[in-house]
Amino acid sequence: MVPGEVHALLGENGAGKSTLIKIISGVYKPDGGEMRLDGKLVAFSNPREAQAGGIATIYQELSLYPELTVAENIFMGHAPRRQVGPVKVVNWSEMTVRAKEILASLNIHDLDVRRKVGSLSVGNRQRVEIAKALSINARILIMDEPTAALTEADVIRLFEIVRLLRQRGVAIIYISHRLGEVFELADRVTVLRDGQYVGTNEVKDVTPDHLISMMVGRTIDNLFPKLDTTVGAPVLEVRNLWNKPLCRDVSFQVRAGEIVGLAGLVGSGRSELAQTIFGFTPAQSGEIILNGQTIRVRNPGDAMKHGIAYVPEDRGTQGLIREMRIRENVSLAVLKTLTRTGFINSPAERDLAAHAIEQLGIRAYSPEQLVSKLSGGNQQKVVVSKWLASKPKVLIMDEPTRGVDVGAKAEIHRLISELASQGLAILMISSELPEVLGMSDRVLVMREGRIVAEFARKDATQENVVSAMMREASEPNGVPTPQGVLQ
Amino acid sequence: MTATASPVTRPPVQARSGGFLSRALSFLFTQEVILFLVLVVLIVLVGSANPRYVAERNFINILNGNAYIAVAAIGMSMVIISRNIDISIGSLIGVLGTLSGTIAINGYPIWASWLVPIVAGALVGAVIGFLVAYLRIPAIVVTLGLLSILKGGLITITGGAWITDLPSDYFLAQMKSPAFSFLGLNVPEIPSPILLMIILTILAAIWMRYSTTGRAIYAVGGNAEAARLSGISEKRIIMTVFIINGITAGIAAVLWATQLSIIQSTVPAGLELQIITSAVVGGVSILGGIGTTVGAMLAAILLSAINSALVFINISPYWFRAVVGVLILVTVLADRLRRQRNRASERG
Amino acid sequence: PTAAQDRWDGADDLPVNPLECPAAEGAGEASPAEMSMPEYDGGQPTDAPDLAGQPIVLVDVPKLVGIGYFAATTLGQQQAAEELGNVTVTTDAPTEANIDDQIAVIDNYITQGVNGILFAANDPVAIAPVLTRALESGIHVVGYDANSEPAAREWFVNQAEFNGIAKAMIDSMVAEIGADGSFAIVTSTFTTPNQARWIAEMQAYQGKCYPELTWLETVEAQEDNVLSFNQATTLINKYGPDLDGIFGMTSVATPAAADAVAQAGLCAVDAVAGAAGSAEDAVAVVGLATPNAMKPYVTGDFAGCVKSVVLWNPIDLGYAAVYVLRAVVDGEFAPGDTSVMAGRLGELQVVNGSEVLLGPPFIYTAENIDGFDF
Amino acid sequence: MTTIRQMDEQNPGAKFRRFLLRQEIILFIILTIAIILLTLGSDKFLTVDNLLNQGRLLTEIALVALPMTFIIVTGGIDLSVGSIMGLCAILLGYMWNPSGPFQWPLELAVIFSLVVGTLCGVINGLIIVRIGVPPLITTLATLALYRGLAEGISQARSVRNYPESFYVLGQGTFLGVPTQLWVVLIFVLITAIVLSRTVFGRSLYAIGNNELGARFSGIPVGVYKIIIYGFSGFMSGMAAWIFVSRVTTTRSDMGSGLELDAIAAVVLGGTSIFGGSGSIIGTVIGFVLIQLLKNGLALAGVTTDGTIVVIGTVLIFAILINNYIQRRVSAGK
Ligand SMILES: Nc1ncnc2c1ncn2[C@@H]1O[C@H](COP(=O)(O)OP(=O)(O)OP(=O)(O)O)[C@@H](O)[C@H]1O
Ligand SMILES: Nc1ncnc2c1ncn2[C@@H]1O[C@H](COP(=O)(O)OP(=O)(O)OP(=O)(O)O)[C@@H](O)[C@H]1O
Ligand SMILES: [Mg+2]
Ligand SMILES: [Mg+2]
Repeated sequence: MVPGEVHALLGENGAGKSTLIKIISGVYKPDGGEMRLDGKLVAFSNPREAQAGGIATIYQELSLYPELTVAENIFMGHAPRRQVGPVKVVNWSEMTVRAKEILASLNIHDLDVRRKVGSLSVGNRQRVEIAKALSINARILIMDEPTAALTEADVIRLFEIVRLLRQRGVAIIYISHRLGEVFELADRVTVLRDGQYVGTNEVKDVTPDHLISMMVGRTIDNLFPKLDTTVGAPVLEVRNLWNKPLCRDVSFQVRAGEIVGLAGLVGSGRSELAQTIFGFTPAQSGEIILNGQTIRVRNPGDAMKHGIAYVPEDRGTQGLIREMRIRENVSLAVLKTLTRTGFINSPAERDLAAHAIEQLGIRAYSPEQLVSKLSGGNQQKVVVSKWLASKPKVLIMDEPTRGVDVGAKAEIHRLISELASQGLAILMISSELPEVLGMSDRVLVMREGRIVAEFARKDATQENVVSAMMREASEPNGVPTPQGVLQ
Repeated sequence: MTATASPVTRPPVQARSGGFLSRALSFLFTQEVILFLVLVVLIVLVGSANPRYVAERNFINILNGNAYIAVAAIGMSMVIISRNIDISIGSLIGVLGTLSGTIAINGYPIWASWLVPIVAGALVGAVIGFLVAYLRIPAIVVTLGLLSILKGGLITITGGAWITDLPSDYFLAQMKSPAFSFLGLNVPEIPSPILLMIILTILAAIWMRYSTTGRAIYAVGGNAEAARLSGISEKRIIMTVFIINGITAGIAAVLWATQLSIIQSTVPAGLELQIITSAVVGGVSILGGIGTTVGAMLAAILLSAINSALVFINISPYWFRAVVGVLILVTVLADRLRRQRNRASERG
Repeated sequence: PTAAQDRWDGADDLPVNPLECPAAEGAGEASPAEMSMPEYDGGQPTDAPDLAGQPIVLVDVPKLVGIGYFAATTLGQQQAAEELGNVTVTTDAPTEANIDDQIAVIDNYITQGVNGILFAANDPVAIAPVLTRALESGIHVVGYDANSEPAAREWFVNQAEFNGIAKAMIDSMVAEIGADGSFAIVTSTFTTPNQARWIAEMQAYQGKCYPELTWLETVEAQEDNVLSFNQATTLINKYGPDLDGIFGMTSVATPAAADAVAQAGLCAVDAVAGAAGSAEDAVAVVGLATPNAMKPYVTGDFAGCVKSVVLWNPIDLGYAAVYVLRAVVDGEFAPGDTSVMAGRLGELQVVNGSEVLLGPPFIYTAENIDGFDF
Repeated sequence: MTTIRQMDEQNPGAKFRRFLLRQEIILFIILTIAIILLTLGSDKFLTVDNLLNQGRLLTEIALVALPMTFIIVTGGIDLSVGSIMGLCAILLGYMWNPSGPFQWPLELAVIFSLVVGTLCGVINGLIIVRIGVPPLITTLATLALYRGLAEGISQARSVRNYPESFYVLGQGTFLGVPTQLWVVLIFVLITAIVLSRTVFGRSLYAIGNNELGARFSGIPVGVYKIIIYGFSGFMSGMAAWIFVSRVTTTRSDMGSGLELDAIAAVVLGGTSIFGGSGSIIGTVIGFVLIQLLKNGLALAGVTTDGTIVVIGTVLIFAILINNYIQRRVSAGK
């Protein structure tokens, strides 16, 4: 690594990228080998030493304190201090000011540094995570999939920051599954496979296909294998759905065999909408209609009974029971169908899990493996397979490929297409615009809790969608109507 | 304002979201302020029913007689904030109090009988901390075991013999301190338990808010994994927290032992529940990461004031505990509703 | 009595039998109960081995271990065992006065196979099944301090009859606060049988002899001295000058109540360096307690705070219990007998069918208290 | 990857080793060692009579420890069990009391007290689920409340002189085994099967590991929690019924301290206090071990205070050993 370099680290899910950076930043101890910083041999036995050595890390799994404020989260462990008599005490006012400065340098002005992190959306938490790493004044900044939870606009901002840091001479290790980002940002790229070093190249010397074959050992011809399907009758229809604050008078429909993409900025209310339909946060008013019949959805159980499945956006806290086995996770949503008079049918459960592992190519040595021991991408595959097992009529997927490597991504995309062609109605929420554009038959755009635009596949261009996402809310109907009183 | 608030108000930086008014309002409804208001309401109501309740002496007595619980609740709230618990604390106080008395009647200097229990408490705390932090046994398990060990061990060793004939200068808790007279204030002499309680609470509150270790306790309780990644040594923090808890237990034990001319060398029954209840009613979240020592102290005072008030307003003692249970429940529910309201307003 | 219940006096609702008032003394002492001596109503062990004159192993299960009172009864038992030479006694009991645990302790000793069990029951009825089991296993059972249902044991060594204690308590209180004073009570818990009985008898005796006494209220304080202190302090603050006396119903509550009075500066005599209030405000403390715990308030630093402490001698109580059990084993004491020899205590009378009476309660005062050490 | 998997399945030695190192097996070994030592300590210990008699004494703790396992598996705790037991005992006597205000038939009084016990548990559950108060705080408050109700209702009066037939449950035998031991056995079987084999049991583990994830999987988390707290209340009522039948009287202080004994049994049985793992078998070993220690040590001449010191030490060391071995096992994987 040289100062001012952006060095990308690539590899499939489970290739060992996160593990490598955790070794570098002192979380794990290496079994052997050596590490040099400024030519000097170093060995960090804990993260504090690494931080003192100027290495700041943004980990893949968010690591924040939900009950503490944004400012405290940013400065935990190295709060600005002030001398009072003989002792040094935490300087709260400076902390607030500096937190604001850091956020401002990231062009973030809408985040109150005294809010509790627990009340923030995933996207905002990711921003806090970045600010936290920047607060260390690092010489080496390691970012493990920082953009996985970000929307385009945030990604652009983040890139600006990265470039800024590069100019300041900070060396950056950048992990991402989005190849585009690598080509846009990185100077050099290293590929890992199964924990082994495969090779390092100058970015200008390689092509995406070349990188993919280095990572996967083969080439992938189509990342968005969209099948043409015949779109049938409406399966899911939503009318005037209200669930304040982030679901305002939403109406749309999804037809059999159709993939509807839902785009929007962070916090535009897409997840909220999905969770309302799924009954996690039941609607305050409005109708959910399934196959022509109005249904009542008061909790996820109701939704599942009617054949609605939801792949949540945060696999760690929402999608998986990480301390349980793959088998137990895959069957969790369909246990009722796997029972004989209330008892779990173990052979059927094992078959289901084995099938899931095979179908999605989950890298695990056995269905009995704990999910927490899988790499991030493989965990994501487990969530997807869990909901596929429920054989839904409507599948809502919230960021289905977050943190998934290209190979698996193509896999999941192909699966989505296949499911649609089998007549499933799919609502896909994604912050990755190419994914939305590449996979959807129709694109809906959400902003501030409302659906503000709808594009057919042929009209859905990057510019159209982005401008609908970003447009200032200036229409007269931006004022909430008293429709909330309805019901 | 967040639950990490402490008596020291934060710098008044104007917030982008939420006006000054809502901020002021949310400060008004921190757990500490609520507890204080409940206390005031209680005093006014009971005082108007029976004016002797508000007599200065009664109040001093209530505080004096229960200060040891409040002192122990300081350490306990730190333990709970770090997402641990100590259910052996009642037994520990019994053992340390007996230790203190034993030292005093065996001709050692009085200061030793006050100091040794505190040091011994710190040592026991270190042992608990070691078992929890390094051998990774959950704190509830360690202290459940320790509770039995201390309780049984105390009786095995003392045979239940009371300690009497204590030297007359031993009774720390009965001494009054002219602490404020040098400030030229016309404050009556304050009994030392109350003074200690106030000083320790303030010190702890400041330490929890302004020291990096104090902040790290919140971090470890809030998200231990994240704390580790921020370079905070979880093990060291857990050790620290239990050692402090041992120290406050030692101080509480000395206050407990020096209150009366007899030391009953047994474990005060149910004391651990009183202390834990004080901490949680004081707003310390059992899930870690939230709470203040001031709240814990206020809750300890409130609970003892309630106990005394029930006698004053002639509630049948047969129904005492039911009333106390309802009151705890009401306090906790009120706190819950407040938090839900706050969350709703944060979202809206 | 319903009126009493309104004051939450902590009394039980069994029949009472108040003694004669002091004025009528002389005629009263020959208790009429003795005339119509009821039949023996205790139980008998089944197939108890004949161990007359042989060494026996006894276990003593008091209500709890860890309080001075039962440390004293244990001491008495050891003295008796030493004198007799052929008795071994071990004391074992729960660390809290808890009937569940007490049953388990006794149960284990039945299995272990001791020759005799001495007990002080936490609950007279709940303990009966396990004691019956002991009798059925051929183990001799003798109670002291706190009785069980008669059929579940052979004899009960009664430290002093309930009405006797009640009389001594009320008389001592009246001597200090006059026949028209008002008092409150600090007891352990309302469910403790002995205390409830005493309070009931006190009530009956007061109603009969001193109707002008005002009965304020009874508070619970477990067997915890700090809690007792706090409760006594609360009473003092609540009633102010309206409170003339406090009864301590346990050996824990009485010294704590005395401490509360002393720390409030309400001792009757100004032996306490000028701290005593006027006689008007003073609060008298009368109660059941061991002498050592009360010396500071009777003759020590706070001399005069407490004038009279009512108690039998718990050492003698434990001592007598062991002698009674030995006599039963040796066949020297059987149903129908009217007295039993108990070593240095001499001959003890049988009352109420199957109870051995230790004697009248003893009242410790400044004159005699220093002669006792327990 | 496939190679590891095959190796794993084909190597019976490894499989056996894993079986040996399972939590319950280790506990069982500890129990066996304890039994051997206690047998050496007293020849009265390992006799059928003594062991059956111990079965009688452990009934109440066993009955509340079973639902406590469910609750702790979900990451909760129930401190109010002892107080519910006290309240149920009092109600049983109070409603039946032939000289009391109600004078109900005994059967009705028993059913009523069981219903109230269940209701107390359901109230705990409702406060926890609907209002979101953490279980520890909720049950700390109801610990005081339910005990207070028991004291208030009883006014310190006890009820005794039940008909002889009532004592069968607490003092009788069936097929030579104490009646209540059969009750324990039945509930052990039911709870063990429910926890390990059913959807309900699996869901409890899921809730304990990740409640949010469980909710997103469509598990009716709130309903399940209310059910288990209700069940806990019901079992406290059962314990009260059996206890009253055993000791033939009611007192408002019955069952005080029961919660810590039950929790100790569950925790000793290897159930993680943080939720997500544990088993009924473990809990059974836990309460059996505690009871046998109490009994065996007493028979060997150790007094009660010494015994509780030993039990506290065993608790810490059992968990320590288990933790150590489990960590080695998972590191070896
Ligand atoms: N806590 C753990 N314990 C044991 N093995 C683990 C653990 N975490 C990950 N692994 C294994 O280590 C390997 C490397 O995982 P790692 O998380 O480094 O992958 P990654 O390259 O970051 O993948 P992704 O792109 O999915 O994040 C994987 O095979 C995974 O199963
Ligand atoms: N501007 C905001 N101010 C306050 N809270 C917000 C804001 N935006 C989002 N939130 C919170 O974040 C949560 C996440 O919103 P939601 O997940 O529905 O949005 P999203 O479009 O899916 O965005 P994301 O990409 O972050 O998931 C909401 O429930 C809301 O509480
Ligand atoms: Mg990774
Ligand atoms: Mg979202």
